[in-house]
Amino acid sequence: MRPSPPGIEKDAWLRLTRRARLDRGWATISLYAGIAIVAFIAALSAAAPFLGLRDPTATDLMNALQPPSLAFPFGTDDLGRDIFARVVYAGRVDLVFGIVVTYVSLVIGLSIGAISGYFGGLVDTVIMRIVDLVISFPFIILILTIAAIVGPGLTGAYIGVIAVSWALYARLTRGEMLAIRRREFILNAETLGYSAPRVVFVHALPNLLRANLVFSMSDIVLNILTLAALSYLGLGVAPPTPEWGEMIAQGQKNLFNAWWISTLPGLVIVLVGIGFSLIGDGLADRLDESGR
Amino acid sequence: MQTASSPTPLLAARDLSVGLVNRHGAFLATNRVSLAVDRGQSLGLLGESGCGKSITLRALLGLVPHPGEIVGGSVTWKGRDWRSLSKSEIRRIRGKDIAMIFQDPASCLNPVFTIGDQVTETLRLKLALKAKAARELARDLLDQVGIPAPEERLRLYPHQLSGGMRQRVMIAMAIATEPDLLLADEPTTALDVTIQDQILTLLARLKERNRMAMILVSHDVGVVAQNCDFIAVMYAGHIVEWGPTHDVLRTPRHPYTRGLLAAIPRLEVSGGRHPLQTIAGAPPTPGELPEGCPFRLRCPSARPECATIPVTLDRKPPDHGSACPIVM
Amino acid sequence: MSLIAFAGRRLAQAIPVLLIITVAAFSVIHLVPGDPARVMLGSRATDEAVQVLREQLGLDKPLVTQYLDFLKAAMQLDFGDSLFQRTAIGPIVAARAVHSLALVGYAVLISLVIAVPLALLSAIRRNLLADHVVRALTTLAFCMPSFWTALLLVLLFSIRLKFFPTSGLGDSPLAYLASLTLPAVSIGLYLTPILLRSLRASLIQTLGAEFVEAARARGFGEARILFKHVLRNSLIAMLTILGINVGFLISGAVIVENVFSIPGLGSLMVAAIVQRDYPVIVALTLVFGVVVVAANFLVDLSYALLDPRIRQ
Amino acid sequence: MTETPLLSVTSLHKTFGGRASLARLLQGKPARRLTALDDVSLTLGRNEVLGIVGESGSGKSTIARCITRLEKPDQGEITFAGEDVWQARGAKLRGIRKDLQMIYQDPYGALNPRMSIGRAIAEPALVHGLIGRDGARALACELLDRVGLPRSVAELTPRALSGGQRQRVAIARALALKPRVIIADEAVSALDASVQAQILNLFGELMRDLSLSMIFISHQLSVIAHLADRVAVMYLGRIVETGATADVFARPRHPYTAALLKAHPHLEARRSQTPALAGEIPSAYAIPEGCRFNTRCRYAETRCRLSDPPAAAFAQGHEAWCHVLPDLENSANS
Repeated sequence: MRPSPPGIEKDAWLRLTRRARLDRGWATISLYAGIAIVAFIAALSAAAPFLGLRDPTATDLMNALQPPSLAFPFGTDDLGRDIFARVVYAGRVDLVFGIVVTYVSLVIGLSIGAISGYFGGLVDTVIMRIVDLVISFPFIILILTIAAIVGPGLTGAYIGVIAVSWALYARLTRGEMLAIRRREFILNAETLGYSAPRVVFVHALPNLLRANLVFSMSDIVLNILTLAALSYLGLGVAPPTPEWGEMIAQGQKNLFNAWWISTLPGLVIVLVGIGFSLIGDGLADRLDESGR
Repeated sequence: MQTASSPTPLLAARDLSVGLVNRHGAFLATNRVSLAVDRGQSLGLLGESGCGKSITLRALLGLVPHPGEIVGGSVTWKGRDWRSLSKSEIRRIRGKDIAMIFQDPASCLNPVFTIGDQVTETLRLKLALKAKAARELARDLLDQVGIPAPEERLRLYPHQLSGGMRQRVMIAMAIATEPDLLLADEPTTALDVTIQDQILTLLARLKERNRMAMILVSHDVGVVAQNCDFIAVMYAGHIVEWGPTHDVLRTPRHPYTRGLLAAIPRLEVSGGRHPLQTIAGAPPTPGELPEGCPFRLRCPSARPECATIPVTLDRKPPDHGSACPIVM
Repeated sequence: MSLIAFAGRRLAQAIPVLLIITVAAFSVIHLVPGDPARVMLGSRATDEAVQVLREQLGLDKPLVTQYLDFLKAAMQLDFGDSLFQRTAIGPIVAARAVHSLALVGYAVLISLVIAVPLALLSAIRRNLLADHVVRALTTLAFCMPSFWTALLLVLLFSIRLKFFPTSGLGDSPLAYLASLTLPAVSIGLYLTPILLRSLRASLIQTLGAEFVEAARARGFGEARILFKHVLRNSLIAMLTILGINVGFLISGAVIVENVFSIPGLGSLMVAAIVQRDYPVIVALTLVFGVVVVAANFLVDLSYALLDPRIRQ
Repeated sequence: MTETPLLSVTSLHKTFGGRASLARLLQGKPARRLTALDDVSLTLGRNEVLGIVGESGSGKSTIARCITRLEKPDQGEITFAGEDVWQARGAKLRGIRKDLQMIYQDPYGALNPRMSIGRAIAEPALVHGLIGRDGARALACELLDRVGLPRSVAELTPRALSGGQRQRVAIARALALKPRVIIADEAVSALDASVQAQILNLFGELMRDLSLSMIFISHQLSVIAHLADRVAVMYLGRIVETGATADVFARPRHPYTAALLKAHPHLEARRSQTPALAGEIPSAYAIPEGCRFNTRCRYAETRCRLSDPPAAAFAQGHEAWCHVLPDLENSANS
């Protein structure tokens, strides 16, 4: 720490430097804590087959409804399946879903939003009308309707959520594009007669990524929550494949006598969500350019 | 250090230091600044961006935005220390005895209330007027600051007025209580030059009429030169030169002031593109100041001992003082 | 421009959106792979039954005629019959909409009661302990699946404390309110982080505005600045935020209705999908679409009423 | 001037559409349009600096945007070295784009925050095929030397630079294409006084060493006075006075120019009791009939409200568009 300059009240200066340190430190802690949480759960799920866990789908009625213990860290459900093993295996479905859906949507939304914002005019008006409609429409109804068309199941969930999620990125990107389009380095590129793809992709796009990346962290959480909700409603991942939302649904009928079946998978969702949120907070600070 | 001619100046700051926080940590935006104004006097705080002139002005009113704070020195109002005043006393002084106007007339009026609402709010709170009387005085005030058709303007929203008109409304609100001191933070920077001229003429007239003191913050030497009795030149949080306007402009003593004045292109010397004298380098980033004299890395007269000298004015105001012991 | 002219223009803009919604709703049946009538009745249905249904739904007519018939009927609030319940859809939807509306209204109320004071606290004490705590809680609430929150609430307040029923709707007004409380809190907790974050950001922006500093320099009290000047500006933002999130809110309601078996539109939608009751799905898609457009229209209108800049 | 000018702008008109409102539509009125440029003509000679000065809404930036093809004029012609800027295609257009380079006001917005300085400087030359990949580094170094920045700057991103340094980089980038004309739109307005002088000197050196021509747009009279050989004073979309800078500033022939000069805060003079100019700038949506300055002009007569003043010519290409002052001048002289 720098010593207090001459002529300055020492206490006040100390207070100030501490404030400054706290603000800076928090972002770094947030980023690494988030990465640690997500990495831990992802590694566990990826390595699931090699961890010597019980078969997540094997029923064992002798051990049904066991509360958490050393043998069953998260207890067992009404069919005697090991909830811990199911939670770990479910990560393979949920995390992959969250990440794939998010980044496919990001690429689609980023491209559409960038084009819409850069070229403006009728194309922009039409695209943005659609985007507004998709965003303001209750997403669950839209996804359910798509699931109704495609048929329930993981494929329906993938298509449905991407069909909704891209619009958020499109709107975000378009807004950023409109702002950056007025910046002088873009004007300069235009007066130099650069081709439109060059201006959009080489000059503008790298500057649009920040907001999208930060938002994608929240979006991963949202998408995992959506898959869980779909499965909970019986329209996502079908039993016996383990999935967090499906497990919560399975536990509901035994809520009175076996609280752990529903609550523990939910806690894992919350933990994953917090992990991604922390990464998002850290990234927002890291990538901030306002500090001139 | 006493900085005005009378024993108890209207407002005085002594060794005032303000600390702020940015991404790189805590830093001193204002470093042991002492200044004072007396009734009827005008003081210009002149400096480039980031020199701490605006934050000094805010600190005089106790308006340093969190997480920054005043970390040293004191401000006295009519001889009374701010710290000895209660919150309600401070609030009474603000806006009644001391008024302030700001740089951006586009954002210093609340967009969702009419001009009338905002002017009368001040009058009712500060002068305890009833609604009707406040309305009448408001109309009168707008008239005084040169707003045509004041009755109609009172019904308008800020976005329906031009920048110049908005600044006039701000001035009307500021002079409503006939304050002893007006603080003006770059009041014309956002305005066109002919409008700037109108606003400055108006301020000069009001100051004369109300025997009001004024502290004017500006980056424009011309604006300060035309409107202030005294000039305080700020550099990197320090006041490096102080004196009567005429003296400072005629015979600048500090190397920074000299460099600054030489660097300004003059209207009178048209054409030719003769090279202007320049100051090497760029103003320092707040928080990355050298030890000793803050100007020494850009100073043509710098010597090794500049790294250790304290930054203090060599003569007491109202005399013309400089913080440079090397250049006489 | 006058408010009426503004409303008129805004209404005109809504018409193409409504048309897109009708086309989308109408397309649902036709996007199903294979013969819709066959899909609805299942593979064991006889060919005659399929043919009857096809005629009943008008699937044998040309597409454009079908769409125009659909549009005409929809304007008269006639959505046909539910395949499963064998009665007209209109009255079913109307009866259920009441419960959904009550639930959503209750939830918004709860959400505002939580979000507004906390956002104020957080914005005023920015980067101080209170702000950090509020933000941590916001993140926590954001990550909680709504149906899981609902189950936790049931576990605590219904099973342990026996304050509220676990599902269904009470008959007396008080019992009705009681049975809606846990669902409304669940939805409220789902919506709160979204509202709180946006409101906090808007408040911080307003608090940093020059007119707030000017008000302080004028010696106005903090309470006056906050409640008169800042809040008025932020309420306008709040309205927009609510408008944008109507869809989010309805989504929460759909999920939570299913947890508590509340006979609302959300549970109807899920049941219809499970039962492949396509006329109901179409009707509900349309209803939700109209609700969203209407909500946004109302928000824009009140926005123009509150913010003089918009009418220009 | 007898030689053909390098760049000439003839009768340029540009309006921007206001929002069509339902109320106006119902009343059968056309949508309100903002007049940015109304019949503007000017020329730029070889190795000449033309200053354009005016307040907000005068249309001075729109001229630059029309010349650099960012805005398409409604009417009028812009020719550069004999080529119509808006008709040119293919290689000719590329040549024009190379030869006309623009420098903007905001040093923070002028550079791509995600691109290194070296790349930003060399990229235009790369895209235009003036150099190969291997020449980029050398070119960047040469130009950094030219604008007085250390070569090590090439590796940095704009974030590490101060405002003045960024503006030097923007100038280097413009020079990369060896342009013949530089259009600087408020290029020193955002800079602190001490840095502004450095950049003005740099412009002076470039003019001397590279035989460039320049259009220098600014609202600061003193900067124009320092840099420009000739000046055009604009008011509400039209040039009201033009001529050699020294001449125009010493003997303004238009009341608006005179008022601008008087309103400029001088270091030496104490301010006068009355403002140089009363009233507000009229809206560009509703330009006054007759002489557009008549609402604020102390000399305004009936004819000023009825008809647009014709050009009154004085010595050495000095022209002013005013009904009254030239007449007064003539009667005083005779």
